[in-house]
Formats: sequence, C-alpha cells, structure tokens
Amino acid sequence: MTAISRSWNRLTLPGKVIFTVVPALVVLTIGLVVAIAILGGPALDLVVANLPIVRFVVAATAILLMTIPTAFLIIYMEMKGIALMNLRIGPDRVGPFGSLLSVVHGLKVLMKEDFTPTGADSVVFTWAPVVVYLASVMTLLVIPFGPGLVGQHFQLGLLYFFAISGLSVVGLLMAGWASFNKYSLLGGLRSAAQVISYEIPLVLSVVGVIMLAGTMDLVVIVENQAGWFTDWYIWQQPLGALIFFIAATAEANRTPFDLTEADSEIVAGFATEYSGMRFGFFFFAEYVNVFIISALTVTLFFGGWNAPFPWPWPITLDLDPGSLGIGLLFVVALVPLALTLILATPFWLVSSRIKGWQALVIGFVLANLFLVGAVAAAGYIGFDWVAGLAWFMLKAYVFVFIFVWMRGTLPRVRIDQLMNFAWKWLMELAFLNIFITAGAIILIKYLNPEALP
Amino acid sequence: MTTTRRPSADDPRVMLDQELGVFEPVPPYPPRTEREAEFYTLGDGEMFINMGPQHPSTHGVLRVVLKIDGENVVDLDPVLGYLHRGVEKLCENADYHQCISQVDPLEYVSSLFNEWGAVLSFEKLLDVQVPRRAEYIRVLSAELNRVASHALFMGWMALDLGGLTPILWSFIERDEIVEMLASLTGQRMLFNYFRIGGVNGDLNHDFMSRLGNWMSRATEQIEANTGLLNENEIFVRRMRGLGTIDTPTALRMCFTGPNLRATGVPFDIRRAHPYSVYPELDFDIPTRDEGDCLARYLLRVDEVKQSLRIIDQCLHQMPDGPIMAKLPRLLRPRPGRAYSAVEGPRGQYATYVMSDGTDQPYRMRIHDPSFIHLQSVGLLMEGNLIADTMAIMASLDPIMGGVDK
Amino acid sequence: MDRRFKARLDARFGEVLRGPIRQRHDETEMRIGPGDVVPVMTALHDDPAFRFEFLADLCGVDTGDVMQAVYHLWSDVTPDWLRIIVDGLSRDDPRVPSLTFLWKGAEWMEREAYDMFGIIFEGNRDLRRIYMPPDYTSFPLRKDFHLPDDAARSPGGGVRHMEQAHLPTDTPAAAIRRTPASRQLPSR
Amino acid sequence: MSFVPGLGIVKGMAITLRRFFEPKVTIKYPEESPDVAPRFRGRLQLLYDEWGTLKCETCFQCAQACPIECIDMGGIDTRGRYHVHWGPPETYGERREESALRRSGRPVPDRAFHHFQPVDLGAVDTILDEHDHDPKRMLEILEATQSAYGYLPVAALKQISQKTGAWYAMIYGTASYYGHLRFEPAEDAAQATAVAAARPPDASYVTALGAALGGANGRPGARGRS
Repeated sequence: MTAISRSWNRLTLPGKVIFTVVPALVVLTIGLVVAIAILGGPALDLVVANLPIVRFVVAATAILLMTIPTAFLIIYMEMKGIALMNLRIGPDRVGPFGSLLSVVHGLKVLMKEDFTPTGADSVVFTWAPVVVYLASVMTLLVIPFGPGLVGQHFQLGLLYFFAISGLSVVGLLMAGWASFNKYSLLGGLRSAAQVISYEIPLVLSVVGVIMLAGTMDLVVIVENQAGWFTDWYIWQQPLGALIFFIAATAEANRTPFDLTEADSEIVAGFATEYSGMRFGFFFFAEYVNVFIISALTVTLFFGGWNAPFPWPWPITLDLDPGSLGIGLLFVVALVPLALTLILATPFWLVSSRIKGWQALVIGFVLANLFLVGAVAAAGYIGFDWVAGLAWFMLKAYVFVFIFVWMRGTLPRVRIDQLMNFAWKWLMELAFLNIFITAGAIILIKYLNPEALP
Repeated sequence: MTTTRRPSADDPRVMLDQELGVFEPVPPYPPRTEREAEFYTLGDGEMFINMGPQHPSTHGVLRVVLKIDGENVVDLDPVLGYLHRGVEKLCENADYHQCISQVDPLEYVSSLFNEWGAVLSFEKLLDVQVPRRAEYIRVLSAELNRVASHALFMGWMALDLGGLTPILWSFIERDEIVEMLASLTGQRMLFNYFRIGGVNGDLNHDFMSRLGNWMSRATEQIEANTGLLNENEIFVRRMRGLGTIDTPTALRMCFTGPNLRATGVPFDIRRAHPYSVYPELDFDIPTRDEGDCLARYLLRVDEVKQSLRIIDQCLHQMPDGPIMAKLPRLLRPRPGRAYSAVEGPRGQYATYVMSDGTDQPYRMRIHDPSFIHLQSVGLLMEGNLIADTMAIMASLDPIMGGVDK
Repeated sequence: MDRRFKARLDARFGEVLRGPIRQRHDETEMRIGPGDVVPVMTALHDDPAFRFEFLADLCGVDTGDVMQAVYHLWSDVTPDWLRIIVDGLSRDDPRVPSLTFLWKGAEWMEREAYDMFGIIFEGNRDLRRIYMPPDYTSFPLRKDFHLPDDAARSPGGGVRHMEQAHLPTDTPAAAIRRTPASRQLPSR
Repeated sequence: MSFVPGLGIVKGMAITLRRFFEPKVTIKYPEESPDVAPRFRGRLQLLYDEWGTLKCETCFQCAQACPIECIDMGGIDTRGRYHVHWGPPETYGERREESALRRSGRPVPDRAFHHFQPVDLGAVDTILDEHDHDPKRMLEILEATQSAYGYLPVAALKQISQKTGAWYAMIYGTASYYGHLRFEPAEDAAQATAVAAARPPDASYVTALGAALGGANGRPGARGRS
C-alpha cells in the first residue's frame, strides 16, 4: 500500500491524469463494444420498428432546443432595434455589437433568486410558466420550416395550431390567480379576455386561406403558393392577412395590445410576482410567440419557404466527393491552406505596413468566410431544405422586425377600445372576408372549373 | 428527539403579522373624516388596489389607493407625504440666500421657476430694483426651462400611454437645454442661479453658441417629435374626451396654468399679473376649449412655440448693463409680508413670505400648482378605467417633489 | 397699488375690518375675524363688482401669539393681489370656516394648513393629515414646535418598527409596541 | 386625425424608421466623456494661489452658504488659525444630523472641540448666563467675551456655538464682520508674521514666466514680501 501511494505521489499532475483517465477509457470502451455487440441488434430493431415515434422525439427535442437561441435573437433584435429608433446605441458591450447581451440576460435570470410570495398557491404558481412555455413550443411543431423540415406533418395542422395556442391563456390565468396579487389578477383576467376575444377574428381570418387551399394542412398550403411571389395568398387575401396580423399581435400580447403586462398601468401584469427562471420562462415564451406568429403569417400569406421568384437559371450541382477517394483528404487539407495563402498574398504585397503574420490572419479569416459562403451556396443550390429554410427565416425575421418596429412606435390601446375593436370591427371584417372569398371562389369555379382545387 | 426551532429575537418573522405578506390599504384606525369613512367602505364587487408608492407611472413617490370594480375606477384617494421634506420649515431656519437653494428641488424639472418665485417675493420685501439685463436673462433662462419641462411632459405622457420612444426623443431635447443651462448656471438640474437682485452670472460664449445651435433647429425637431403622436389614432382616441373638465369646475378646483387654459380661460400670470419684463415681450396665450387630456397635451405643444418666440425676442432685445443690484451682504428686510407668483410650466407657482426683521424669513409659504392639480384627479376619474388613471394624471403633469414639498 | 380698490373695499367691508387696509407694491391686505370669513368671501366671489373667482393661495401662519389663516385672491377688476388675513385665532383651538363651498380646490390647502398648524377648517369634509403620518401628534410649522421632543412624542417615533435596529436605551417599557400574543408565531 | 384610418400610425412608423437610420446621440461614457461647461460648479475644490498656499481665507462664507452643510472647518489656515477641511462624504449625513440638533438648541457632542487650545471657559459660561443664551444677542456676547479674554479664543467661540445653538459659521461671520473684535491677542501677531516669513519671496511660476518671456522680474515688484 505504501509503495503504491509513494509511486502515486511521485507522479506529476499530467501523469496522474493520464494514469487515471486512460484505464477508465479502456474499460469503458471495452464495455461499450460488448454492450453494442449484445444489445445493438435488438435496439436497432426497436428504433426501426418505431421510426415515427423516434422521429417525433427527435423533432420535438430539436424544436425545444431551437426556441432558446430564437428567443435570444429576438430579444437582442428588440433591444437593439428599439434603441436605434430611440436614437440610442443600445447594447454594445457584450459580444460583437452587444449581440450576446440577451444571453447574459438569460444567465442573469437563471442566477436570480426564485421567489414565491407568501400566500401564493405554490403548485399553480410553479406550473403556470411551464404551461405557457409549452403551449408556445408545441405550436412550433406544425410549422413547416422547409421542404421536409416540419416537426409533425398533420392533416389538421392549422386547427392544431389554434387549439394549442389558445392553451397559453390557461397558463397566464394560472399565473395571475396563483400570484396572490391584485395586479397579477388583473393582468391574468385581461389576458384571458383579450386572447379569447382575438381568437375569434384570428381563426375567422384564415378561413379564406383554408377555402382557397382546400385544406388545413400547412405543408399543402405552402406548396400551393409555390412559384412567383404573385402566387402568395396575400394578394388573394389582403383583408384576411391584415386581420390576421392585427389579431395575431393581440394574441402574442405585443404592443399596441400588450395590456396584460402594461407596465405603466398594472405593474407587470401576471408576471409581477415572478422572478428568476420562472419569469425567464414567461419572457422566453413571449418572444417565442413573436417568432411563431411571424412564422405563421409567413406560412399562410407569404409563401412559407418558397422563394419569391423561381431561380431563372437552374443549376444542377452534381458533386460526388466520394469519387475522389483518398484524394478527398488531400483536398480537405490543402484547400484551406492554399486559399489562405492566395488571399493573404495581395495584402502582403500591397502595403508594407501589414506584416506577414497579419496578412496571414487576414487571409485565414477571408478563406474561412469564403469556404463558409461556398458551403452555404452549395447547400442552397444542392439541397431544397437549405434554400427553403433560408427564405423562411428571412421572411419570418422581417415580420419579427415589424413587431419590434411597432413596439418602438405605438402607444398602448385601452382595454375597452381593445374589446370594441375585436368584436365590432375585426370580427365583422373577417366575416366579410369569408363571404367575399366564398363568392369569388364560386364565381371563378363557375367561369373556369379547372382553376381552383 | 425533536427540537422545536424557536424564533429568536432578530428573526424577521417575529416582526411580521400573521397574515404574512398581506398589505391591506384600509388603515388600521377608525375613519377620521366623513370622506375617509365613505372611501374605505367597499360596495358590492369592489376592491382596493394600491398604486404606489413604488409604481412605474406615478411620477415620483405617490401612493394612490384605487377603489376598483373590475377595470372601472370607482373612487381614488391619493396619499401624499412620501417625499415630504418640510421645505417651508427649512426655509424658516435658513437666511434669504439659502432659501433659494432650499426651494430649488421642489419641482425638479423646472427649478428656475421655483427660484424665481422665491426671489421675486424677497425682492418685493426688500424693495430691490432688479437691473433690466438681469430681468432679460431671467426670462430667457426660465423660458428655456419651460421648454425643457414641457418636452419632458410630452415624453412622459406617451410613456404612460405605453409608447417607449417619445420619452427618449424628448429627453434629447431636454438634455440639450439642460446642458445649455449648465453652461450658463453651472448646474444641470438644480440651477441655484437666480439671486436676490439679479442673477449669478452673465451670459457667456458657451451658452450663446449652444443656444444658437439649438434655436436653429428647435422648431422642426419638436415638430418631428410630436408628429409621432399627434396624429396617431391610438393616442388621439385614448386622449380625446378623457378627463374633461369645464371652466367653472376648473376655477372651483383652483386650476392654473396650462390645465386651466385648456378649458378656455386665457389666464396666464405673465399677462394677468405681469412681472419682470413680460409686458415688453410679444407672445400669445394659447387656449383650447375642450378641457380634456388631448387639449392639455396639445396646449403644451403650443406653449413651447410661444416660449421659443419669447426666447427669440429676449435675444434681440437684451440690453447691456449690470446683472446684479447693489445689495448689502446681510439682508435684513423690514418686517412685512410679500406675495408673488410666477407662471411656471404647470401653473401658478407662488411664494408668500413674512419677515420679522431678521435675516431669516419668519414664515415662508410655497404654493405649488402640482399639489392643486393632483387633488382633482379623483374628480376627473369619474367612471374611467384603470389605464385612464395614468393618462389623466400624466396630463395634469404633477411633479411629486412639488406636491410633497 | 390700487387706491380706488382700497376705497371700494373700505366702503363695502368697513364694519368687519380688523385694522386698516394696507397696500404695498402690488398687494392689498385686509384683516377680518374668523366669524366674517363666509360673508366676506362670498361677497368677493359673487359680487360682480369684485369677481374674485380665483383663489391663488391659502395658508396658515403662526405669529407666535395668535394663529392666522391667509388667503390670496386674484380678480380682473384690480391689478393687485388681494390678501385676506383671518386674524385672532386662538392657539389652543384655532377654528375657521372652510372655503370648500366656494372653491373645492381649497380642500387640500386646508388639509395642509391643518397638518402643519392644526387650524381646524369647519365644513371641510376631509380634514385629516396630508403630509405627516396619521399617528403624528404635533404640528411642525408652529413656532413652539421643538424638533427632537415633538417628533419623538408621536407614537411612531419617526421610525418604523421594521427599520429600527434596536430600541433606544432609554425607552420606557410602556412605549415599546409589541406584537400582540394572538398574532405571534405559535411555536414560541 | 386623418380621414384615412391608420394613416397617422403609418406616418408615425415612417418617422421611427427614419430615426432608425439617423446618427445616434448616445455618449459612450467611460470611453468618451462629454464636455463640462466652464462654469460647471459640481466639483468642490480648494484653489491655491501662485505661491502654493491656499487661497482660502477661512471666511466661513462657503460653509454658511452650503445648503446641506457638507462643508466644515478645522485644522490650521493660512494665517495660522485653521485650514479648511472638506469632510469626507460618508460623514455628511452625520454632520447634517448634528446640525439639526444644533439648530434645535441641544448640546452637540463635538469631537473637534478638544483640538483647539484649551482656555478656561468659566468666563464664557458666566457671560452666556447673563445673556440668557440668546443667539440674537450675539454681538453683546462676543463683546463681553472679548473684554473678558482680551480677544476671542476659538474654544470660547465653540463654546458659545454649543451653548447658544447658533451656528459656528454665523458666530465667526459676526465676529469677523466687526472691526473691533479680534481673534488674536492684540499684542501678539507672531503667527501671522511667521506665515508671511515662510512664504517664498516671489511667486515661483511668475518668476519663471517672466524669465521665459525675457522680462526682468515677471511682474516687477508687485508681489514682494507683504
């Protein structure tokens, strides 16, 4: 025993690490190999037998993980965008142009004390943010991000969307009730009134699209809008799109309909008593909602993943990297090096003030940019889903920007004006839209029975 | 073996009541007045809600107990005193020069008017003739301060209605003016610039160049800033017809300033009871007849334009000469009383001072328009919603530093 | 100074005046007793010859011997401020009729004068403290107010119990406010 | 409000979008600091004259004018009496309380008191008793004190301040205002002479400036030994 401990003590720190890690790794590897040999076959069979379930689990996980960077990005957009409209600079300290500030905010929220007020109904209080967040995330499941990139392909995707997004009001109401605070209660009730009222024009405004597309399947709706941008439903449903946009703004509790958390009236509404990560959930859910609403607007009215125009010179990229054989390795190794040198040369030559290593750094950065661009371009040309995703995200973030823009401009409406607007204007207009659309469909079918599905 | 944890003496739980975390707005003592008894009796379906003392939109530390029925505000009771410093008492213990700096932080967004009110009454008490150049400098700087104050009002109004941007734009305007005044007076907020018998310093190059820069673009910048809201349907629909008050009621409520002029009475102390060199200056008194929040808002926009006119005339008519009257070092006015009022951005800012022949005022009364206007919030709130509380309160523009003295 | 205005005031209110009408700069000052406040004020407010519709200020004054209530009025018939001093209120029980029947806005000014001087305005339906806490017992702007004594005499003692680090050493036992037994934690 | 519904909103949106691209007004503070106006008087600082001695004459006017009474005096000044002591900010609150106490007429524990040369204060107490501790009769008290001691010792002034509740700056102001009151024994001006002797014969930078400009003596003979 003493011999072992003495020789252990003689070891340097790397030696200690190696002597502990290496045997552990060896044992683990052997164990894994044995386990795969024994269990691999049956496990693979299980996966293959339940492929839809596995696919669903993977998609749900991916979407759940996607919400966090999305929320961070939108929070940053909002901070920066409103700041620029206010003639401020906005976040500029953390990361390039302050872009990591929202991440830091997220970390801060994580580290804060999670506080439950005395007198609150702690179970409901705890579960409310979860309900709100899950309701947001679950609606993302049916949004088609690109060809084949859809969490779950439903025949009744749109219906599912409205059903689940209506669930978030339960969470808000739970939060308002359980907080044991009158401001929270007012906020919760306001959100219930508002969301339920605006659900009606929201659903009615998309009936026109459903009639035109003949289905509630979001993928089919998007596929129907392929071609030039004139094929998008916005041109056939301008009124419907406007109503949808307004109602969706109210649905997502965004300015000018952010009455549920009107800070100048009812301090923070349902979130008044929340702190720490529970508040973070509400906060994230709000911004995920913004993204979802933008995504759905794009899907229904702005052609989803379709490019606004078909690419006029179709290129078919027929790459087969495997045919290079061992040469692929050389290409992968040499191309960045060569590119770096080639791009560094002009900088090195053109100015004597740039030293050799500086030129190399510039060349390296440029080469990386070039390679990333090349890979992206190849992906865009070679894969449908990359192109679709790019267009979809671009359009969706344009709408996110419009939400930010509205927040930077508009004051808030009053609760009675809000209700009047929903019941007296939006609903009637939505009905009008349905009648006009139905009449137009009948007329066109009468004139040309082949025109519409 | 079980040990019961006994709360020690410094356990904070010992201090709390059993209904932990519950704060009832109803006071623990029997009602002292008729009105209090009436207010603290709840009707069917009504509840109290405390707005403040820490609330995002009470413009300071004000607590308003709202009696609400759903979203409707049935009644409200402002509770003051959270910012009470006893300035009147402090002034009684300070000599006349010190009083100027004591009244400075009352309405902290328009400090020069506070000083002006005090200085004017002291000068009356001492029979001092202020040099004309000093009077012009006073008018010039005070009108600049009025523009700054109104700019802040416009932004605040929008912020209380939920608009994020106008407050920052108006702070840009305000900041320029405040920087300008800092180069004139030496301070950004609590200027302490007016002296008994004149002002503290003459116009200087820094101030004049900043003023010239700003004047050349002030009008269009203010137009652009107000363009965001003045035509906005949401804003106009929320403000029009809200908190309407008619002329007799406004007079009965002792309204002054823009709030009174918004009901159609052209009462402006600069014209009604002229002081300083205002009789020599040419400006209009804008009025509006509606008496609602929108009128009060738009009236202040008009007043800013008139203030710019006055500033322009001051610059053109500025005489040469001394900026301070010759005064003894130790001020001992004859025993007597003096009352003087100036037209502040919020209304009549008045000072009533009594001298007993010593170098300290015997009694110094400060009449603040915010205090008067705040008490009519309850009157204007008849049958409005919670959201309107903030709109109405913001349109009356109380500053809690002035309300609580 | 508006001499003719003084003459008119003299003619109208000559019998209720306590002392001569004084004028200095742009102020006209007249003194009346507390019993004459209502008729004088009503006449000034309603009479078309005076038309004092604008109550500029209302405050209390402690002269050391007596209390006064001072009103400032404005009208378009004269360039002067009219100051009305209600003189001769006793220090022990100063009482003045309230002006809220003419100017509802006087309510808070009267509350303030009550809070600071203890002047009781009869007819004001909301006469309670406005700045000082409701359990405050003295009147800070009176000339006999003595800061350490009078502030400490109030039950709150100027310190809320949550903010008090420790009891002052010389606190009498009766003055310590304890949590009632019914409200204490049960585990004691 | 326009006739087209929503036009005002669209106009507002256009304004914000235009502002989106306009140059920004924010000053990134730690990197760039804004210009401070030449007249800015936010910073308290004592000035030195060209001999390197404090310009402060200990007239107590600043302490008296300071509304929140954060300025106080103590130590030795240019004439060998005191020099100005700008108290550390953490004691401001304490000093304000002290001042409130003093105004209320209560005896204030004064730590600075023992700093000064002790004199027998029995005479002062008698004088104060005679004058009823009334700060309004300050001149009489001071005259009596001077006749008792021959001059006004600092300790006596401090004692008067404590006992009457009058502000020390006020007493000092009164005492320095009247020519017949003095702070040093009439026959003894040794300290003032000592300070004057310690002062260099001419302002060093004035000399240097004069030399640099080629003049004989800067400002010739203007500020010699005073």
